[in-house]
Amino acid sequence: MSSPMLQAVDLQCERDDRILFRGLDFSIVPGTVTRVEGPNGAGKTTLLRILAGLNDHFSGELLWLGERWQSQREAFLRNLLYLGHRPGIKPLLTPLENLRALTAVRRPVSDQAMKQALDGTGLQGYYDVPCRNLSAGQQRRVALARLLIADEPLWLLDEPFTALDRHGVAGLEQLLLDHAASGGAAVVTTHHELDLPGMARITLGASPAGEAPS
Amino acid sequence: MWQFFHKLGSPKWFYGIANRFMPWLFWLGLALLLGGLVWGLAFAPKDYLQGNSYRIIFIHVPSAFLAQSVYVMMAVAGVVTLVWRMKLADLFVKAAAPVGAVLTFLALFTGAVWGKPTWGTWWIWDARLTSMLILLFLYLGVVFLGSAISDEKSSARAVAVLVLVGVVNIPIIKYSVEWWNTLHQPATFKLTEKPSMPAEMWVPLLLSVLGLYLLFGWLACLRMQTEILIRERRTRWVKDFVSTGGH
Amino acid sequence: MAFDSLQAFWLMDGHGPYVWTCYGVFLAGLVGLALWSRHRRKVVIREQQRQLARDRQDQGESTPAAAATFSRIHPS
Amino acid sequence: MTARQPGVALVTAQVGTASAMWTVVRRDLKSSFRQRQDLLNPLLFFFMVVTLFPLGVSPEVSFLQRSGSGILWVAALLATLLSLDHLFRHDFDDGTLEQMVLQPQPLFLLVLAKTLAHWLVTGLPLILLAPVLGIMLHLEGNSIAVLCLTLLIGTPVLSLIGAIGAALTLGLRAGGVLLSLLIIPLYIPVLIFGTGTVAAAADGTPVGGYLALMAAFLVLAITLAPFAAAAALRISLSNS
Repeated sequence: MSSPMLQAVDLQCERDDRILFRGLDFSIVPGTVTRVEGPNGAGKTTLLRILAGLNDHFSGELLWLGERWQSQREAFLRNLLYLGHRPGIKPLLTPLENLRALTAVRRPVSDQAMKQALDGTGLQGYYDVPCRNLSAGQQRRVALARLLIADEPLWLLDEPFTALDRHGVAGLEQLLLDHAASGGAAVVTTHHELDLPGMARITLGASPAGEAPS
Repeated sequence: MWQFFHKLGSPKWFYGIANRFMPWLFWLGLALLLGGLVWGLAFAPKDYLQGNSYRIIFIHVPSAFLAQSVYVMMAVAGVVTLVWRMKLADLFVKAAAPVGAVLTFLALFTGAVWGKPTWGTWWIWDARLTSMLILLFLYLGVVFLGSAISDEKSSARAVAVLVLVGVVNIPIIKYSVEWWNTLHQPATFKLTEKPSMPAEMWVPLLLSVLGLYLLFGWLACLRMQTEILIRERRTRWVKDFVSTGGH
Repeated sequence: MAFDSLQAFWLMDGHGPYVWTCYGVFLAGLVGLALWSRHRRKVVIREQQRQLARDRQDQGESTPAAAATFSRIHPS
Repeated sequence: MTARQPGVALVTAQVGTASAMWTVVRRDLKSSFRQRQDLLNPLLFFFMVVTLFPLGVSPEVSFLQRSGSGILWVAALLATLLSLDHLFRHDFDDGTLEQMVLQPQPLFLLVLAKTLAHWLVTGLPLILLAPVLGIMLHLEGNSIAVLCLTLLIGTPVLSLIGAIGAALTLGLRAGGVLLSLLIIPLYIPVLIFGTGTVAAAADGTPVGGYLALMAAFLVLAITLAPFAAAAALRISLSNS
């Protein structure tokens, strides 16, 4: 197995006087999809936010390519794509404008490619409709279109399957496999029964000790 | 009678009727307004006190007059909305509010420009101007509330309530402003009240008021049609209407 | 005509700027209002025509999302 | 330890900070102009607050001339305060803020860009409306010009300081009121020098020194406030 992209050493997180997890160790290696699982309130979203660097209420170490994360923040952020529960889609802007604003700060992508990405998620014909007029599933697809043109190797996706229909779920599963096959890594939280070949798991809240059997 | 009332509430029926009346409203209104304005500008005699600046009256008075009566119309429509739930009434409130706001602004602006040569100042805080300014605020409140609530039905009801609250308040505002004005010494500049206006002055004034009324009717119909298209977009007839070109 | 000449009509004994500004703003306001209202109706109709076209397109395909391939795009 | 293995294609390309800032400004302006009402709200509030003074105190020309600049400044300050709640709130709600924090460019510069966009849609219109209100309050031409100049220097300071408060109170339930309580004390120096400059101009004393001092406030705010606001944003996001 190749050396890990992201490594967590002895993570512990406490929230509202409750220990969400402690002694959590895991590695995210290139070419894998990792599913974070656990019951509601187990801290799946919190873990993802900690990994992305959005939440610093934790103790333990996070290593990016074997070095401390804090020391190379910029390189880490450049290689990270995080899609939160609220994925950063402005309701007043159109899908194309949203996509443009989200990608333009990372790398220039042609409008042509962005339209292809929107087509790829089934949004052809909706380029110019303000996102607030789209359904929840369509808004989710706008956010996911970003993944189609992403070149970041590490994806952190919080509930990406929400509001998607059956076709969308199948498409996204295939996309995750493609991403892993091309050497990327994805960490996914989901309520949906996700079982991809070669998928790793991080289980939270199952045992009181919060150990992570995989 | 109820049959007619029911029909009047039908947006589809109104759309057709409006289409028939609108050219008349527009051309007649335009002719009257332009006739009145040209008469007032070029042919009416000069005022012996104010000189030629009084000619602003031919646009100031119609704007101010309409600004106030549009609010009253909106209030009536508001009552109809709340009591009878008639669709067209709340459409009218939404369609008329921006027009009323523009007219109020025009009345204020022309009043200010008129004030400069007459009183020597652009603005004085006298009762009439201040009430007009407050009317503008009320209008803008209606416009903003209408566009802030995205659900069409509740937006219409909320706007109707606000209009009614405003209309109850208008006399109170007017009297309190007048009282405030007498409290602080009354304005030193006062428009001389003339007992009678010669016919060469009030006839063009009447023409332009009538013309502006008709043009307001045209604008209201046009804007109500737009509102109808938005509100009824899921109905069969609007879909048919739109797909056949929308004329 | 209440004025002797066009010149006098334009100047209005020195009150010309006030009077003409007022008439200008008034007419601009009304014309603007009219054009804006017409334009809005046109925009609404056009928007709904597009919406109808999209609905028809969606109905044409068996499932709306069937076209979604979710295949990656590699912009050069 | 091998930092790069053949499997991973790391991203090395980067987008410059200036172009990232420009993207932020453009997106915010576009969003604002789609919701034009939000643009007009502070402006109308400004107008109404000014109207209250002749009604509440006195419509006398001498009084209005004397206190006009103070009235306008207080009203502009309150209008800015009113608009601050929106500065990060929408972005917070739809997740744009998280994406901004995760951009590789320095966060404080992105915050500066957001504040600039905020000033363009709230502060600048106030300055454009101020002369009209100045005339209604019977200010003299010279005073109005100086007033607009002080607003031009002062309102960006209000936006910048306000950004700190907005970032700190983000995600709190009573955020709006708390924001005012936090920020008003910090606004006092700007208010004092803003109105002081206009008063000096009305007395006929030179105002260059006052303006230079206000410009110094602005420079200080531009250099320090974005750092504080960026730090506050991280804290607020960490708690959500």
